Amino acid sequence: MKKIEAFIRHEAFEPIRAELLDRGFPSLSILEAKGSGRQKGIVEHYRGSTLTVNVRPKLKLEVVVEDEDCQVVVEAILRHARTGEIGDGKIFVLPVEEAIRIRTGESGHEVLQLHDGAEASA
Amino acid sequence: MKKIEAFIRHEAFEPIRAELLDRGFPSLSILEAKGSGRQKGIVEHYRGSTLTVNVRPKLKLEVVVEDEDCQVVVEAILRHARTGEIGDGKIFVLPVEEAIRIRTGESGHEVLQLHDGAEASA
Amino acid sequence: MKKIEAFIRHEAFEPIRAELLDRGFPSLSILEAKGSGRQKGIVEHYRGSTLTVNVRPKLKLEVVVEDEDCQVVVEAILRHARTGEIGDGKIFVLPVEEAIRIRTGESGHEVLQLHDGAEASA
Amino acid sequence: MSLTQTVAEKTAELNMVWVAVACILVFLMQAGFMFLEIGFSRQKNAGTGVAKILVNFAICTIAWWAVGYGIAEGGGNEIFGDSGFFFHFDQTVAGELVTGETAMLMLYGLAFCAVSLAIVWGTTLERIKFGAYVVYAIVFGAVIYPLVAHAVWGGGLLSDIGGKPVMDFAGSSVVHLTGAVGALAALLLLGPRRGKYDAQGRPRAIPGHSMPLVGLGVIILWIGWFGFNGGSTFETSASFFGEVMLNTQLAAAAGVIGASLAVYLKGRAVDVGMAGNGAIAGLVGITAPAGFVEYWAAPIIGLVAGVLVVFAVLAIDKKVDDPVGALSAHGLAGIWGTLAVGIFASPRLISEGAGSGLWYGIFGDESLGSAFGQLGVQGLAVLFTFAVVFAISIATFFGIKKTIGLRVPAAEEDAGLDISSHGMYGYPEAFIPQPEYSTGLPEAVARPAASAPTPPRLAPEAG
Amino acid sequence: MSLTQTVAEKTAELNMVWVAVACILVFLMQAGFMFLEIGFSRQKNAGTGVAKILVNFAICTIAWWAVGYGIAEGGGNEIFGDSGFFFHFDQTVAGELVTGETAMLMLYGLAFCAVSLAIVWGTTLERIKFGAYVVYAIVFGAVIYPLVAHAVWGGGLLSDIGGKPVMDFAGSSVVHLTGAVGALAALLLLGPRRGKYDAQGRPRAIPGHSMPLVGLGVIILWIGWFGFNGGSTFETSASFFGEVMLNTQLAAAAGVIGASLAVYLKGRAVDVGMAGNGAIAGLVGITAPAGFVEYWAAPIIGLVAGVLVVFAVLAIDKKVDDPVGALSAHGLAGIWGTLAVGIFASPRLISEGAGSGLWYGIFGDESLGSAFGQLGVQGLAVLFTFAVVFAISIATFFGIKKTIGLRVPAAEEDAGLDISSHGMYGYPEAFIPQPEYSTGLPEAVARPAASAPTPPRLAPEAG
Amino acid sequence: MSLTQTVAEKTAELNMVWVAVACILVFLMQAGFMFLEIGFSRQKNAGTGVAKILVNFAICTIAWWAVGYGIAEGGGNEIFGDSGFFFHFDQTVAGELVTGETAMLMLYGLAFCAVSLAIVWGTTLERIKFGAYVVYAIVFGAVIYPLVAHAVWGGGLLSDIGGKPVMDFAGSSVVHLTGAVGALAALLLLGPRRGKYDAQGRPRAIPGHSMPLVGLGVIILWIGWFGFNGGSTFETSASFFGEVMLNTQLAAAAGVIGASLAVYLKGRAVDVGMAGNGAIAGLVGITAPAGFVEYWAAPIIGLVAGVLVVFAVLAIDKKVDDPVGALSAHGLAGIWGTLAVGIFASPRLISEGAGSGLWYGIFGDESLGSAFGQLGVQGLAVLFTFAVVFAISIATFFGIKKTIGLRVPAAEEDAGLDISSHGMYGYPEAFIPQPEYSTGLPEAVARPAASAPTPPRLAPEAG
Ligand SMILES: Nc1ncnc2c1ncn2[C@@H]1O[C@H](COP(=O)(O)OP(=O)(O)O)[C@@H](O)[C@H]1O
Ligand SMILES: Nc1ncnc2c1ncn2[C@@H]1O[C@H](COP(=O)(O)OP(=O)(O)O)[C@@H](O)[C@H]1O
Ligand SMILES: Nc1ncnc2c1ncn2[C@@H]1O[C@H](COP(=O)(O)OP(=O)(O)O)[C@@H](O)[C@H]1O
Repeated sequence: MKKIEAFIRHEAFEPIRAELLDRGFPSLSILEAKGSGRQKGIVEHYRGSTLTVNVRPKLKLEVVVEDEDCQVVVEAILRHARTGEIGDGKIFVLPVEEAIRIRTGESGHEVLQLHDGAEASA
Repeated sequence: MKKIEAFIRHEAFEPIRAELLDRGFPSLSILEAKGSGRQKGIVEHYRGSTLTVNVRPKLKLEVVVEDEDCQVVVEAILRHARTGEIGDGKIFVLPVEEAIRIRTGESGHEVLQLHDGAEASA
Repeated sequence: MKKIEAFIRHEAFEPIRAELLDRGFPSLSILEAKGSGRQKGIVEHYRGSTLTVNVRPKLKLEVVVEDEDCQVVVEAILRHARTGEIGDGKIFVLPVEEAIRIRTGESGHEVLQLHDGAEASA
Repeated sequence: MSLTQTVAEKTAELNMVWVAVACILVFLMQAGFMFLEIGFSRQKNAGTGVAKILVNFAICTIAWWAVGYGIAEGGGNEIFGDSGFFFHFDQTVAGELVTGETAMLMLYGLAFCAVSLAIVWGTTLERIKFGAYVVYAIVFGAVIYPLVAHAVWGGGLLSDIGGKPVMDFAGSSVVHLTGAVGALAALLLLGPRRGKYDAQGRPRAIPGHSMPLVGLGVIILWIGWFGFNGGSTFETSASFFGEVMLNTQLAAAAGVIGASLAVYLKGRAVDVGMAGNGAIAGLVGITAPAGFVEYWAAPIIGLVAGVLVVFAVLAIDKKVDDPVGALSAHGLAGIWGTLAVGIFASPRLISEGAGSGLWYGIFGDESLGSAFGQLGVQGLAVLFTFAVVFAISIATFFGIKKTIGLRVPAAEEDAGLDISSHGMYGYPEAFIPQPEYSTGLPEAVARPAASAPTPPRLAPEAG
Repeated sequence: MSLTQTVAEKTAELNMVWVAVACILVFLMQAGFMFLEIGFSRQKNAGTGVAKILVNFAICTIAWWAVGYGIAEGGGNEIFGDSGFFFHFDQTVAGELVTGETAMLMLYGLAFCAVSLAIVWGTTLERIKFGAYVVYAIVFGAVIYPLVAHAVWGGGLLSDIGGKPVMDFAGSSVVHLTGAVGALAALLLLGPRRGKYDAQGRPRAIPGHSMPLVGLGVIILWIGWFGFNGGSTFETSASFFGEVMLNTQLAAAAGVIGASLAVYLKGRAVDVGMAGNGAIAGLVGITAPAGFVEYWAAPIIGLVAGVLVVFAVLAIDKKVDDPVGALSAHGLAGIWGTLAVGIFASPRLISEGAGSGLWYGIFGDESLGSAFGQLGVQGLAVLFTFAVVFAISIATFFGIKKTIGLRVPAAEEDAGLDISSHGMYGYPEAFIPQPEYSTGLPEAVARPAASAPTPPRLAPEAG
Repeated sequence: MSLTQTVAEKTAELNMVWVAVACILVFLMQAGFMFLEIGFSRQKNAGTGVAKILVNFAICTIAWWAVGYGIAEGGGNEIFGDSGFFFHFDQTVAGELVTGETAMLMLYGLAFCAVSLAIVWGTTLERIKFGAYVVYAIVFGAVIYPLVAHAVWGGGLLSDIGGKPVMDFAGSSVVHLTGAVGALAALLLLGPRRGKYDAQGRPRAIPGHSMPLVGLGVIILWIGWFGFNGGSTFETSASFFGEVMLNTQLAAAAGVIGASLAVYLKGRAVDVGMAGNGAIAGLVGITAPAGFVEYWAAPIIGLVAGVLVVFAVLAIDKKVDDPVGALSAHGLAGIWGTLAVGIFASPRLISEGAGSGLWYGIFGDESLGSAFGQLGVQGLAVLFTFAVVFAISIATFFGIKKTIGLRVPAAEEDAGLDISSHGMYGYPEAFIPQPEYSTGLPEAVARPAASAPTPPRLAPEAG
């Protein structure tokens, strides 16, 4: 299993979520983050003085999937998060050893997403 | 060493924290997250229009422990976070290669938690 | 590649960021977290009653770097985050399997930071 | 028109201008209660406070216009007035034809009724059903407050007890105690907020979400009180309102000092909410005596009220859950204020037939017997108010409980009243760190979201 | 000085004290609009609302002093007044020498003009360029509002239509409809906020960020209205202001009830913003009739306005993006209020020469013909106001659009007006979960940060 | 009673009704300062602003009642009054028996004193010890403000300088400069907030947390100023208050325009806080001249004040840390306002014995010598106020520093005053992104938490 962590722009999330849902990956999490990279900070103005903010708001997206689904998710993210401008973000892939669904206690990669067929219904 | 990442309901945190503390795992971190999974979003109403919110607030719990303690922590989480309703969340286990206590600079799994005896006192 | 996750005090971030930038590691992310460890919670007072808050606000710093750079980053964190008081935080190192720059789609460790020479310029 | 007549008319108009100013200030107190309560609520219950005040104020207005005013001020017998219903032009109220002046005074009466109603809800925050406001507001505006107001100010039972009138200048008892007793009745049937008491029954602090909003509420109430007390002169003779206003300010100040000091000595912290409660308590305390006592007595009355409120809040919190301290700040301070008249009422200021305060009986030349008699009369007003308001209120809330229900389900309480009763958070953009709420309003009502139909795979039954 | 003269002077001063109180209350309404709009905006646009109100109020003041007051109240012809410009001592306005009284009334007129202007911006939130405020405020304060005010209240065209005057007591049409028409003109040229409509053109809710601030705005406006309507008596005779204020309160209350009920029946939720809109609509509705109708008519007028506003907001939202509901609450309710005079105006209260309301023609002894005539006159006022205000406003906004531009670039809209137009978030410490803004103000302007020079490696060109 | 007598009495009452209205408005300004300061503070210091205002207002009230009023208005000699202490009925103040009117005027005086005190704290935000408020408020309310008020308005030193009185209509100098000088004294002993200056001494912006609250503060202050200036007529003759109010509005408007324009030209952004400071500066500037100048002069005075405040804030920020700009908006604008009287005072409006403004000496027929003389007198008032207030204030703050301490420890400053001085955050639910605070109140005081005893293993000594 893999954990995909992506730092993206806020506005990219909704299309990514919609596509992942469509492709059978409804399960994901987001966290508010701030980051720096090549993107410059911005200069705020207050009562005539300035203030440089070096980190910019980003959304951190976390999706855990089976190894073979990793590529699909990465591609979905790339498709919607890329504007071509500095600040689009990064994707990292980390190994995951175990996954457990709290509601049922079952573990293994079948708990991860819905795409493996049987589960999806009204 | 393992890192246990769990997405749980907010109300589950306090009992989990209390039990982990009791069992000698006082060290943990939480982050505000939002997630989607099987749980439906909710429909908000505003001035006669509706708004579907597709991600629900969750708490992300992070605990790093020695390999052999992993099970204890997972069980504590399962015990308190399970309501049996959709939306209880997931637990993921990731490998950790190194752990360092900033205060002292010492590293290795002895920095992780208190349970290995000697440390605990008033 | 390694992911360095550090739970630090808020006030430590700015010097760490500055040093990492100087040393060619401009890319990093932060998230608001709360944690418990050896540090006690604080007791708040409200209308004559008390309230114990068991988790304290921390900043979670995430930096992904090449294996060989790991040490430099850890040292930078240690240098600025250590006050010697309880509550200084912890550093964890996790393995990372892949890294992709969303803007260009390129992957591999050359996307991580700037320090590998050619990239840095005005 | 003769000059004498003109002067008489202009005098009446000057009086009414003053009452109009006072009336507007008392209306403003609705905002004070709104923010006091919102500030003392968690952020998941911030929006409902707005809707509550608006709807209550509205219903109370119509109930007072249709029925309440008539009962309160429509002459009649010792129990209720019998004219002035559906207040209109060409109507005779208590024997007098309705004029612009009558309208102004009727509106001023409404302002008091609405304040009293607003006090009721202080104990009920964060768990009451919205429908309860609607029902109780009708009963309160049409019957409960009017009965009490009639008894004391409308020529009813308490305006002459063995020759002595109850002295309640602006309503420590009529307005504040009445509200607090309604609050008590509601609280007894509602029970505490979830999580307020632990397994061992020990109280836990549930901090409100915004002290700045509490501060806004307190200062608006404080300012409004100059209309509340100052306007209760109903006229401007000898600029007596100036005396009343000065008493009001002195007591409020002493209330803040008393409460801040008490809470600081207990816990080394100047609790923001308690300082605010101290101001309110001082103001409630001086409400009955404002026009009957000398300046030196005002800070004493306020100081006692301020200290009292701190200990009362702490004591009450051990047993029942009163998030804003309404029982203490309006109830106990209201009782204290009503009795304080019996202690400090100055011979030069008392109503016709009334006895001076005990003080003047003990340290002055006034009759001690008459003073005790007056104190007894003041005590009677407290008992009467308590009995009447409690009886009708508990019956009303019981009826609500048995019919539409008084308290929201636990899941709605956890999620907050904003999302569950109003369909939207009060701060929609806040990252609400709260127990989640599994659904918005009933599915039937929720029209499909505009952005995209909820995909079938996400349905709970899946897998 | 003779006593008669003294009494006359004191009478005039009493009137002016009342107007002064009313004026201050109407000024306070600026805070009401500020918070209504801030609350209905997302938090990334919270600070601009403050700057907007301050700058608008300021410009409007100077424009009114220099030009507007003269056009509105400076006598002159049927179209515009011709004296009183750069209002000063020793000046003759409409044939009378300027006095303290004139100054007071001039200031009161300004308060109305500023309210009308504040209404305009309700439709433009979260996307308009700051410069647009500056330009339009000048035109509005100097020309647009004064023309309308002159027509109805300044002895202009509408003060005598075939012998019948338009009856608009405090400005349902002159103030509120005028503002709403300006708002419509701005909206048509601006278009909706990004994301308001989906690909299929279906509206999406864009919730404002703070219902408590909306509540603050509503209750301040409500309170201010007692000055708005009550002060429009301009004097205190027979305490008639009391009647006006009671009508105002009854309509506001009924407005809340109407809107809350309507929105609850539609969606099982008492929408907080809608309850507030109901109050405003009720108040706007009673603004024209306040001094012309009996008490029983006021709740009817308010109730209709309250229900109307809910359906109007829903209908309008389908096509155009009006974040605060200004078109409904001020526009449609303003029209309704103006026409309601023609329906409910009581024979005992109408202006000289005017016809009673239809009601009295149908159910009473009044001439039905005259009643219809009056209704027609009221309708004419609506049409006239619409035409004049729309024409000048659309021209002005078009001019702005073609020159300095009317709308901010998409990136600035996404990032929020606070950071892009004012250089700083309205809540600088909030973790802003919003699309990022790639830069603050133009580089040239941004001086290097104090803490440390931006290191070269971070530059975008790098790598 | 004769009709003449009745008219005289009613005239007096009408005056007092006007003063009462004004007094309530000036009291409301406490809320204005509260929100201005809260908005300009970081959210970790939001709650303390509430407690501060309540406690200050309270202490100032008691100090004024007991001592201050007597010193200010109790007749006596050129330095201080000597009657009216512990203000009470049957007392003779400055030779007159106390009446309702006296009470009203005494209360109005208190309102001014409380405003002046509120100004002091603007420079001290986010680092001062709560105890300092308590001590200084006593000294200020009992001695400092009363001495200055006595000198100018109480028949003291400055009411006759070689035959010429200082003209300070409502207190540009007496109230605003006094407050600002106290603020300067406090600031000099306190030093800047941690992090305000970098290693090289360059200032860093420390943005306040809520521009909407700043906006609320500004608009409340603006509204309150109509009571501040308008009520300083003390009576209603010739509706002169109307002239004063119009001047006030014109200057405030020009202040906003001046400041907004200046800050926009400097940085392409209409800084929200600066626009607000501009309004305040305009109002402070017109406070002394309000009743002495013609309408045309008011916008000039306001505009200068508005521009001045921007440059002053920028310049002062380089050296000392004044978070709300009190030194600029109240101090420099106060000086400007006091001097502006000497420039623009109109011959028809000046006090008896006073000289007209320079303007009328240069462009008119007035004596240039007398004009210069008056300007000198105005300058003397500035110097006198500065000297007296600074001397006593710095001594008081020095005493505080040496005894209970003036500034909180660094750890408490970092954690915020809310949690460290009041035991609880002002927004308890906010995720406070701030340096952590290792402990709440002293352990000894903190009773064990209700929910669960702190487990021993968590103790710091562990491991
Ligand atoms: N090596 C890294 N470690 C942690 N976070 C990173 C790393 N690189 C990028 N990020 C995150 O991604 C965001 C965008 O990165 P940036 O380098 O500005 O984009 P680009 O890929 O266009 O150069 C940053 O703000 C940061 O949150
Ligand atoms: N594969 C996943 N990757 C990341 N987060 C997940 C994943 N699965 C679940 N989550 C998190 O867990 C929460 C609960 O998951 P959900 O699937 O709704 O619960 P259930 O286990 O009852 O089906 C989600 O809101 C999300 O935050
Ligand atoms: N094992 C762990 N797992 C997750 N988070 C941890 C762990 N240990 C420490 N932390 C984080 O680090 C913070 C500081 O840890 P603490 O143990 O109090 O410091 P110290 O190293 O001084 O003992 C905690 O508040 C928590 O957020």
